[in-house]
Amino acid sequence: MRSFYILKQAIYNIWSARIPVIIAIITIGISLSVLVGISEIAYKVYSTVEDIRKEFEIDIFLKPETSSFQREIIERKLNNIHQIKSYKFISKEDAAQIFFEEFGENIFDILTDNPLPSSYKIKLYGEMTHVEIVDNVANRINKINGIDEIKYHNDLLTLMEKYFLIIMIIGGSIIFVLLLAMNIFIRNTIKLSVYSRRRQIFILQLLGSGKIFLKSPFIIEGLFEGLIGGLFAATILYFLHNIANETAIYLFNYNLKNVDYLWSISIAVGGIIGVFASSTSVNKFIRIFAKNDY
Amino acid sequence: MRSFYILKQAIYNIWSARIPVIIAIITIGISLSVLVGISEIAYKVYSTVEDIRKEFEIDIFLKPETSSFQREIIERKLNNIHQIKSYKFISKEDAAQIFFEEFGENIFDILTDNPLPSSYKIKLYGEMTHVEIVDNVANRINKINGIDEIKYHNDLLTLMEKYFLIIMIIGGSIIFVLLLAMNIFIRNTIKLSVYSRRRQIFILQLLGSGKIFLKSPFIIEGLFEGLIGGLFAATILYFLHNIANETAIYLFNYNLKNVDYLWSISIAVGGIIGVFASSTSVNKFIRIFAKNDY
Amino acid sequence: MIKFSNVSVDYPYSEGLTDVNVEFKDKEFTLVLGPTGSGKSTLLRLIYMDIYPSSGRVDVQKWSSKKITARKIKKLRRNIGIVFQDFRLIENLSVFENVALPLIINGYSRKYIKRKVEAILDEIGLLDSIRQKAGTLSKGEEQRVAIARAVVKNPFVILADEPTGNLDPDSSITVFNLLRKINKLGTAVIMATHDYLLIKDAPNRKILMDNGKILKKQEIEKNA
Amino acid sequence: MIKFSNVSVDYPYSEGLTDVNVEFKDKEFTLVLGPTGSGKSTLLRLIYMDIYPSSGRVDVQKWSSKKITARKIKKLRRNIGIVFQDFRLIENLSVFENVALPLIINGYSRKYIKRKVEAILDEIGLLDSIRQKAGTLSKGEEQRVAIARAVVKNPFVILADEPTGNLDPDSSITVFNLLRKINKLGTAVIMATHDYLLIKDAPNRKILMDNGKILKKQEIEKNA
Ligand SMILES: Nc1ncnc2c1ncn2[C@@H]1O[C@H](COP(=O)(O)OP(=O)(O)OP(=O)(O)O)[C@@H](O)[C@H]1O
Ligand SMILES: Nc1ncnc2c1ncn2[C@@H]1O[C@H](COP(=O)(O)OP(=O)(O)OP(=O)(O)O)[C@@H](O)[C@H]1O
Ligand SMILES: [Mg+2]
Ligand SMILES: [Mg+2]
Repeated sequence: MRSFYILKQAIYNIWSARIPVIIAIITIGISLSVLVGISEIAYKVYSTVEDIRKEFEIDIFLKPETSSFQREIIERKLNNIHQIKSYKFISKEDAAQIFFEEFGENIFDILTDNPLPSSYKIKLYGEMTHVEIVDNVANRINKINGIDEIKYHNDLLTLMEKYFLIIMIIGGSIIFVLLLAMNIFIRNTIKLSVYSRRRQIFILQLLGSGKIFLKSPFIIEGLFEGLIGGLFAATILYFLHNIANETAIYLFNYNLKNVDYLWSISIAVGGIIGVFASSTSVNKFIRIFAKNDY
Repeated sequence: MRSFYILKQAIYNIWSARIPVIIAIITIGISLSVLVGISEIAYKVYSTVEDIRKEFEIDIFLKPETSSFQREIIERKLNNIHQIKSYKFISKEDAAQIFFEEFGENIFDILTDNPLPSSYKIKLYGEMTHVEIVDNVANRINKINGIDEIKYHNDLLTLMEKYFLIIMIIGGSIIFVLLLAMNIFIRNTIKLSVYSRRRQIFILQLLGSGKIFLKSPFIIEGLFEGLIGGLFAATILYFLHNIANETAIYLFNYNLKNVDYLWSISIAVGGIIGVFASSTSVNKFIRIFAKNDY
Repeated sequence: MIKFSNVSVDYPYSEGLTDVNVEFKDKEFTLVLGPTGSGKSTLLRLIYMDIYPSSGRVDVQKWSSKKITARKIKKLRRNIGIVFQDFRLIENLSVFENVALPLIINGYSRKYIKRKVEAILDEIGLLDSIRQKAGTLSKGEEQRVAIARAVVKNPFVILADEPTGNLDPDSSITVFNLLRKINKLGTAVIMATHDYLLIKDAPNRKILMDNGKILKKQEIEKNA
Repeated sequence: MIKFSNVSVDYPYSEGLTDVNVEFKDKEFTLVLGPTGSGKSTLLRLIYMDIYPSSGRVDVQKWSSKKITARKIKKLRRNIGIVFQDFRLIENLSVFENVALPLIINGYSRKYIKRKVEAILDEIGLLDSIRQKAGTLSKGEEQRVAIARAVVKNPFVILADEPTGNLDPDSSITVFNLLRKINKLGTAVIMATHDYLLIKDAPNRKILMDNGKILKKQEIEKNA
């Protein structure tokens, strides 16, 4: 009977305050969609940058006449540079194979001799891919005997370093402000909804009802608002993603990845926030009501 | 006594509901800062594009041997092209002067003869600066005798046409959504604040109080929240602008213009919205309460 | 003059009012008696146009339930003093402010309000509590504040719904005498009550209600 | 057993309670009398720990005001039936739900609740209104619902604060008899009232309060 009453009361609360509830849902939906949307964009930017970092390589081309003994010395020296995570030897033949795979032409068809040098592909530890460190490493490599040429895309790194931090700071602060704002919005809505039923809460306390009994209808209400708000957010995001995708196709002929997981994320985050915001605000009010005689 | 009571009541309302009031102010402040900030950016983009449009020019270079009689014919034909707003003749001497001003070298120091052609600078009507129209005009001009070369930055126009609409649509829809959201947030806050005082409103109605008497405290409260929220928004914008400015200086060595007028705009918009939202929500509730016996 | 013509009020679970015809003359003191749920409050609520008749009409002075507007209800209520059965004080206002409210609404001067409110609170024995918040009063005190609020504005009629339900016998007599005094000065009073002891010997007109109807003289005698 | 030991309650504008010593035995029926504002409701509120004494202590069964916790207050209140002076029904719930609430809180089964609530509503004459929203009841009906809510859960004590203030004499007698019947079955009753007519001939223990103090026997006789 107790849980039946709680459920009934929750449904009644939601129904009798449909306008504020709808407002709360819209509030949650809009905030959540902005939040999840921006987080998604920030994550995309971040992971793209990380991908670039992870795949950052220094190519060292060896002089044509390098012997396998010299290579051993080179490798020993490479081992001594602790910023280097791994290196991979690419022989003249491997290089020809790669060339063939990339350009579809057999280099031996054109030339009698394989003109490609043997080389090392060097990967650094992720945290070492910064312009200055890379330059430093390159300098040290350059001093090794038998090395003909070093190639790496430092311009890309420079660009990333110049903008990445700024983008992350701006994105981060937007997310932070939105999290704060959304939390305030939801708690605000639920608080005032609890507040408007303070008389009822007060009476129930006088009848000796426990906290769970008092709080459950509001928590259910919060959960409901959060879930529906999340669903609403997911719908908004779905449309935004479609628009963004079509724009991307139109502009860059690039098809964005599927983001179906945003549905579950939005709804889950909405539900969690709904429960969290409602239970904490009810708590607060119960304590306040207990002090005054309403 | 009446206005004294109203004021006292408004102050009391604000004080006794300080937490929701502070929440409302923060809500208004954040929404307003985002709204005004984005409007400002959109306006900047728009006015930059319009400036570019306004200064869009077609340069027609005349063949060296063009006589003043031929020029008269050319001008008559230009007059016939109704997309053309104005044109300005630039003689060889003018061109040399401009060259001197721009490059600080006297052309006659290097060359004995002035190699610069005389030309026309043509301005089109603002609404005519679209890629296709411009191409069309250029074609018609090209058919005129005595014209050597036509130059205009169609690439810039193409770029603008490709992105401008998209940026404007996205910016516009963000502003629209935010306007909607902010309106909902504010009205929500004020509505629930009115709602929590419904008993008092109902009693005052039973005592025969008029609408002005009922509504004024809430409108004052809304005005207060809007103004302080606007002030808060202006402060946020001030800091954001400073950050943006320093970023701009750092990245492009470009100093953004002063935006002190945002202070007054934010506060004014906040105040207007506060009064508007509160008066309409009170109205609605008064009507609802009148139907039920609270 | 207040006149009910064939007034019925339909309620979903009970009688409400059925075909009531009654008149309250100016300056008259009328006692409305009847068991709980017989429709006394409903009768009074019709007078201040809190509810409208389902059929029939209620005329109060120049206003009629048939064609009154929100703006006119406001005027009507400014001329009626009401003691609600549940008092309806504004809890977070002081006793002074609660009693002053009708005068503030009617736009009186500050000085007049102060004088008037203090006089009535003195008469009703609450001058000591003048700064107390209404929400912290005892029920009997609340009831007396509600009465003070109703009489302070010199209305043409006072509707008192069970104004002594929470009062001890002495206070009840004080209130009843106050209402009679005001009535003598020319204000009509319609008072619903269960306090038969209080009104037993009162010479005033008595109306007996039962089940949404006003009993006729002969019915009363039969019941008694 | 309920015991007040040197209990005082300070209020900003009035006496509250001053140094009250009193005991209410189990299964005893006590009438608390006294003029409005004399501290009757304050006395009752101390028992269900709605307020705490400024000094002294109140002991209710095994619970003491000195060291009770929020969790224990909950348990205490589940064992007390309270008729509040202003009823405190939940307006948007039906009569049934309002009366059922204490049983729901105490975790009874659906069937038991239905049987119990219907029985008590029948006894008190409100079975017809069982589905009506509490907010639309007449004051006398509200009061009876409040009484039903207090007695439905078989508490060890019923605190009835002015339970007949809005009832006609007949209903008042019904309620009073109901309380006496429940008392006979073993429940203590403490009833604050102004209705001297109703209790005139009642054989129960009477406590007279004035100005925050409980008058002694001899004082009463002197006053009378
Ligand atoms: N808004 C409403 N909706 C449904 N029923 C109502 C409503 N208001 C009153 N009633 C019913 O109408 C009947 C008469 O109510 P009313 O308040 O007029 O009685 P009363 O004579 O004032 O009683 P009391 O002495 O208890 O105050 C009651 O049975 C009540 O339940
Ligand atoms: N929370 C409070 N704050 C200040 N004063 C209070 C508070 N509660 C009660 N009082 C005062 O204490 C006194 C006693 O109040 P109480 O409610 O106990 O009286 P009572 O005997 O129940 O009166 P009644 O018969 O009118 O119900 C009153 O004068 C009241 O104004
Ligand atoms: Mg009534
Ligand atoms: Mg009391």
